[in-house]
Amino acid sequence: KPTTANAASNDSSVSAIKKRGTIKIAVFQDLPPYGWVNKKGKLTGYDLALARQVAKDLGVKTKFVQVNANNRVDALNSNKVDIVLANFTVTDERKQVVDFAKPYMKVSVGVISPKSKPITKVSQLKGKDLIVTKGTTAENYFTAQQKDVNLQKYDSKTQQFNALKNGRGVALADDNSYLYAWVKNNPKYTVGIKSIGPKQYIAPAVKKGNKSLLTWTNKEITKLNKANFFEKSYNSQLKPYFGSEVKASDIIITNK
Amino acid sequence: MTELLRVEHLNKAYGEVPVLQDISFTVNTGEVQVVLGPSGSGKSTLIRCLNGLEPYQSGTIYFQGQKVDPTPKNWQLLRQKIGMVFQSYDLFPNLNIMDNITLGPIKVQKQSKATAQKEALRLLDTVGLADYTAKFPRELSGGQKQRIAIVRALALHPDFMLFDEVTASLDPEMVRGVLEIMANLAKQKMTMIVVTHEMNFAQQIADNVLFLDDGHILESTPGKDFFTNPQTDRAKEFLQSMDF
Amino acid sequence: MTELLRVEHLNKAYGEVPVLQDISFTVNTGEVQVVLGPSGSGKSTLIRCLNGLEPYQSGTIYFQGQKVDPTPKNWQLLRQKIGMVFQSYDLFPNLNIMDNITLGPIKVQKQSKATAQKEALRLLDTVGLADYTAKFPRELSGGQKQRIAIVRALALHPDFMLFDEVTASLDPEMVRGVLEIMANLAKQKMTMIVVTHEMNFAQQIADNVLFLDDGHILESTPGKDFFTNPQTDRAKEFLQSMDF
Amino acid sequence: MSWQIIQQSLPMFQKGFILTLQMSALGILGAIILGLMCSLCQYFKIPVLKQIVGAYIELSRNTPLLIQLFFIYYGLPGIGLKLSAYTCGIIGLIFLGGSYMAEGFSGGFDGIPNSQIESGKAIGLSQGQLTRYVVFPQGFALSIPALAANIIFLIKETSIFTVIAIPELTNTALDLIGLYYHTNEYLLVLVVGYAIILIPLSIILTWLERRIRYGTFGD
Amino acid sequence: MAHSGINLIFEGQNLPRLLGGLWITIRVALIAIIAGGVLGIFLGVLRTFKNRFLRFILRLYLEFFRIVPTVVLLFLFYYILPKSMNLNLPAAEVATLVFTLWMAAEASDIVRGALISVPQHQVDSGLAIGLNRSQLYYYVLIPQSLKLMLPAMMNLISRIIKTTSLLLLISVLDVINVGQQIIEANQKQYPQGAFWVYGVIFVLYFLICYPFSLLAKKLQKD
Ligand SMILES: Nc1ncnc2c1ncn2[C@@H]1O[C@H](COP(=O)(O)OP(=O)(O)OP(=O)(O)O)[C@@H](O)[C@H]1O
Ligand SMILES: Nc1ncnc2c1ncn2[C@@H]1O[C@H](COP(=O)(O)OP(=O)(O)OP(=O)(O)O)[C@@H](O)[C@H]1O
Ligand SMILES: [Mg+2]
Ligand SMILES: [Mg+2]
Repeated sequence: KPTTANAASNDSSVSAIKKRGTIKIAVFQDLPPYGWVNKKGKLTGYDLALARQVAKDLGVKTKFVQVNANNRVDALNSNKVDIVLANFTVTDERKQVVDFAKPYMKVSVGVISPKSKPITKVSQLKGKDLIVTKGTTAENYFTAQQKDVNLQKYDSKTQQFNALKNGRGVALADDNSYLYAWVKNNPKYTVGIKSIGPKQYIAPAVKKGNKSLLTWTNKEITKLNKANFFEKSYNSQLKPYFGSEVKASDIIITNK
Repeated sequence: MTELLRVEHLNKAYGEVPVLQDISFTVNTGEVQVVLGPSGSGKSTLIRCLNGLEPYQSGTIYFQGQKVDPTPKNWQLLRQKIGMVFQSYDLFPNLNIMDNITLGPIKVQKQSKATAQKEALRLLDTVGLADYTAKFPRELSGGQKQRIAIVRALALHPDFMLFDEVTASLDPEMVRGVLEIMANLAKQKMTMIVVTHEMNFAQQIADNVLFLDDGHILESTPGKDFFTNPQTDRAKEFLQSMDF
Repeated sequence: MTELLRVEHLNKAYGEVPVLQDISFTVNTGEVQVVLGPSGSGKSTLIRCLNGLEPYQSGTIYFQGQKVDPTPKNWQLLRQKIGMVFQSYDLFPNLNIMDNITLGPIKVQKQSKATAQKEALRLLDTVGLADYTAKFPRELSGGQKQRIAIVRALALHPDFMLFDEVTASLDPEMVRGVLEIMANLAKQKMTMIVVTHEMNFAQQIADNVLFLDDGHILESTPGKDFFTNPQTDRAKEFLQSMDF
Repeated sequence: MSWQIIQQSLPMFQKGFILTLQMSALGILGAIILGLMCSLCQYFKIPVLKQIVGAYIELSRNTPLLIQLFFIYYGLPGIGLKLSAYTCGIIGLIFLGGSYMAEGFSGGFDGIPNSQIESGKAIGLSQGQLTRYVVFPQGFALSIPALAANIIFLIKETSIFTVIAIPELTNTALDLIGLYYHTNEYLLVLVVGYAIILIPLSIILTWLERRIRYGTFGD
Repeated sequence: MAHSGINLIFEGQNLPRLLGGLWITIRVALIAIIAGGVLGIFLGVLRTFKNRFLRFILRLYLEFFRIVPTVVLLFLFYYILPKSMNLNLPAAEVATLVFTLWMAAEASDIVRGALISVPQHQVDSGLAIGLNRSQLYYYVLIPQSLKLMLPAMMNLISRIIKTTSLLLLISVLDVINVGQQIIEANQKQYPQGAFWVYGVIFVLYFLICYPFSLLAKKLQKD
C-alpha cells in the first residue's frame, strides 16, 4: 500500500499549499484548446479553466509551470509542481509512478493525415513515418502495439504539428479529441482513424503518496461534476474549436 | 673581512640529472665573486639556489654566519636582504616605474609610501633615469629597463646582490650603461655574485672567479690571475673560445 | 674586379617613417662588405631590400650589370642567386636536415634528388655535420642549426650571400663555429654582405665597411682603415661603445 | 537504481549511440572540409570569397545551433525547402562546425612565424611551393589542438538534434523517460554513453596539446 | 505570401512578448556570467596551486562540465537535484545554476591558462623582491593575466548566451518558447509563421552575441 506522505515532509499537502498561498500546477502551453497561450499572450484552455477553479476552491493563487508530455511525471516527482492538469491520460505504467484522481475527460488515440492522402487503417502505416509527441498515450500505444510503424518523436505539440504540416510523416497520432479541434483549424487534414486502442481517461495527477491532495481533488471533481462545471467549460473552451463530429458526451464524463 | 655567505657541499638535480655537484665557496663582505662557465654548466641554477628560487637536494647555505633554514617562508624573509637581477628585463609590465621600484619597500618592508618614493627617486637619479617614474616598462629601451631592474633590487637595501647575465639580451650599445652601474656598485663595496659573458668587464671587477663546468667548480681563482693564467685546461679553452 | 651588385639612391619608408635614405653602394665579385651601425639604423631593412623581402619606394638595384625589375615574380627567380641567412635559426621544423637543404635545389632548381643530396652531403661535411641528415631541427643546438641554415643557402649555389646578425641569438660558445664557416667562405672568395656585432670578426673579414646611422650611409671605408681610423665621430663613438 | 531497467534499455540506447556517432562523423568531416576551404579563402585573401566567408563565420558562430536547426527544419519548408531531419542535422552541424574549424585552421596558419615564410622565399620557393611545403604542414600541425577541441564540441552539440526528432542518444533518453519514467537510470546511461565517446577523445586532446606545447609534434 | 509573414512579428503583443522571453534568456545568462566568472577566477587561482588533491578535484569538476553536453546537464539538474537534495528550484533557477557552474568550470580553465602563461621570470622577480604568495597573485599575476584571458572570456560569454537557447528544453518561458506559442496561436492566419519567428530569434541571438565576438577579436589583436 502506498505510504501516506506525512504532512511535515509533504510540501504538496493541502495544508502546505494553503499555507504557501499558491498552488503549482503543471499545464501544457502549446496544446489548444486544452492548455495554450492565445494571441493576446494569455494562458487559457479547458485544463486551465479547471486549474483556476481548483485554485479558487482551495483559496490560493496559481503558479503555472509549463511542461512537455515527457516531463509531466518528473515535474511531480521533483516537486516542481503540486498537481498535473496537462491532458494526462491514465495508464498502468503511469499509475505506478503517480497517483491519479478521478478522471474528468475521456479520450482515445486518433490519427490525422492530409485529406489528399488519407490514412484510414493502421495497416496503411506499416513502414511509414508516424509523428507523435514523446511521452503521450499515442506514443505509448504505437510503441507497444504497432511495432512496425516508424515513429518520429517530438518534444512538443508545436513541433509535432509543424512537422506534419511540413510533410515529415504520413500521419500524426495523438489524443483524438484535440485532433478534431486541430483539423477544424486546418481543413486540409482529416481524422482518418477516429479511435484506436482502448478508450482512456484523463485525470489530474499528484505525486505518489500525496493522499491529502488526492482526496481533496477527488472530492473537488465530484463537486464540480455536480455543478455542471465541465459541461460549461466544454461549451466555452472546447466547443468553438471542435468540428461537428464531436459531441460533449464524447469528451466529458457526465455520470454524476 | 667578514664572511657574508658560505655554501657547503650544495647538490642539486633536476629529476635524475645532477646540475650542481658538491658546490662549496665563500663570499666575504664587499667582495665581487664572478661566476664563469660554458652554457649549461649550472651558473643560473647556482644563483637561483642562493635566493631560494630553486630547492636543492643537499648542502648548507650560511648567510651572515647563520645557517639558512630552506623553507619557503624563511626564504621569503631572506630575499629582502638579497637583491637579484635576471637576464630578461623582468619589470612588472602592469606597474609604472615608480610602482615597480616601491612595491617591495612598501608591501614587503612596510615602509611609508613617501619614504619609499624618496629613496626610489634618489636611486633612479644615480642611474640617470629620474625622469622616468611615471612611464611604463614598455616605453623603455632594454638597457633602461635593466637599469630600473637593478634599482628595484637596490631599493630593498639588500646586503648583497646576485646578477645573472644581466646584459645578455641587450643590444650591444646598451650594454655599457648597465655594466657601468654594476662597476660603480662594486666600487662602493657592494657584495655581489655576478654571472656574465662580458670578459673584459669580468676581468675588471672580479675579486675572485668561480669557474663552473658541468655542475662542478673546476677552479676558484683570484680575478687578477684567472684571465691571464687559468689553472685548468678547460678554463683556458673556455677563455679562448670567448674571443674570436 | 667585376661589379656584382650596385645599389643607387635606394629609399625605403615604413608608412611615413623613412628607414633607408638615399642608399648607394657597390659590391664587387669576391668582396666582403660588412654593414655596421647602431640598433635600428636600418641594417636589416637594407639586407631585406636586397633580396626583395621588403619593397622599397624608390631607387634602383643592379645585379650583374642588369637592372632589377622589382616584381614578386622576378625576385622569386633572382633569389636562387642570392643566399640569405637570418638571425633566427629558421630551418623548417617539419622537414629533416636533408630535406631542409635539398628543398630549394629539387623544387626550385629542378635538380635530381640524387644530385641534390650528394651536394648537400658535401656541404654538410664542410661544416662538420655530415651525420645529421636524418635529424630534425629541434634535435640540434642553435649553433648547429645556424650552420645548417648557411648550408641550405649555399646549396642553391648563389652568386652572393647575405648574412643578418647570424650569431646574435647564439650562446657565446656556439658563435665561433659559425663565424669560422663564414670566414672560410670569405677566404674562398664568396661575395658577401654581412651584418654583425662581432667586431673582431668584422675586422678580420671586411674588405669594406658600410657604416649606417639612422637610415643613412655615414661612411663607406675599407675594412683595414675603419676599425683603426674611422672617418666620422659617430662611428668612433660606436666602436668605443662596442667594447667595455 | 535498477540494473534490470538499464539492461532492458540498452538496445535502444545502442541505436541512439550509433546514430550519434554516425551523424557526428559525417558532420565533423563536412565541417573540416568546409572549414579548411574557408580558412584558405581567408589565408590567400581571395577577394569577394573572403568577405562571404567572414560573414558566414560570424553568423554561424554567433547563433545557437538549436535556432539554426529550427530554422532549417521548421522554417525553411515555409518557403518551399524541405529536407529530412537527418539531412537537416548534418547540415546544421556542418554550418555550425565549419566556422569553428575555419578559425582553428586560420589560427594554425597565422601561428607560423613570419621568418618561416621569409626563409622559404629566400630559397626561391614560389607561392604554391611555399604553401605546399611550409605553410600547410606547419599550419596543420599547429591547428590540431583547436580542431580536436572543436570535434569534442560538435559531438556534444549533436545532443540538440533531439529537437528535430532525430533519435540520437539524448532523444532516446528523453523518450524513454517519457515512456517509462525511470529517470535516474536513463540519465545515467545517457551520461555514460557520452563519456564513452568523449573521455577518450579528451585524453587524446590533452596529449596532443602537450606534444604541441613542447614542440615535438609534426616537426 | 512570404513577405506578409513578417507582419506576424509586429501584430499585437507579439514583439513585446518575444522581447520579454529574451529578457528571461538574458537574465539567466547575465547571472551565470557574473557569478560563474567570479567563481571561475577563484577556482582558476586554486588550480595553479601545487596541492595535488585540490587540483585533481577541480580538474574532475572541469572535465565533468566539459564532457557532459549542456542539454544533459540541464536535465540532470532539473530532474535529479530536487529529488536527491530536496532542493526545489524553478526551471529558470535550475538553468541559472547549471550555467553558472558551467561558466565557472570553463572560466577556471581560462584563468589558470592565463596565470600559468605569465612568464616564469615574472614570478621569479616577484619572489626575488620578497613578495609572499598572495602579494604575488594580487600585484603581479592576476593583473598581468587579465589581459591574456579577456579574449577567451569574451568567447565564453557569447557561448553561454548562445547556449541559453536550450532553456526551451526544460520548459523555461524563454524567447524560443514564446516564439513557439506565437507560431501556435497564429498558425491559421500565418502558415509561414515558423519561418519568420525563428528567423527573428536567429537575428536576436546574433545581435546579442556578435558584439562579444567582435570584442574578443579586437582584444586578441592588441
Ligand atoms: N627547469 C629545468 N628542468 C630541467 N633541467 C633544467 C632546468 N633548468 C635548467 N636545467 C638544466 O640544468 C643545467 C644547468 O642549467 P643553467 O641554466 O644553470 O646553466 P647556465 O650555466 O646558466 O647556462 P647559460 O650560460 O646558458 O645560462 C642545464 O643542463 C639545463 O639544461
Ligand atoms: N615592419 C616594420 N614596420 C615598421 N617599422 C619597422 C619595421 N621593421 C623595422 N622597422 C623600423 O625600421 C628601423 C630600422 O630597422 P632595422 O631592423 O632595419 O634596424 P637594424 O639596423 O637591423 O637594427 P638591429 O641592429 O636592432 O637589428 C627601426 O627604426 C625599426 O623600428
Ligand atoms: Mg644561465
Ligand atoms: Mg637587424
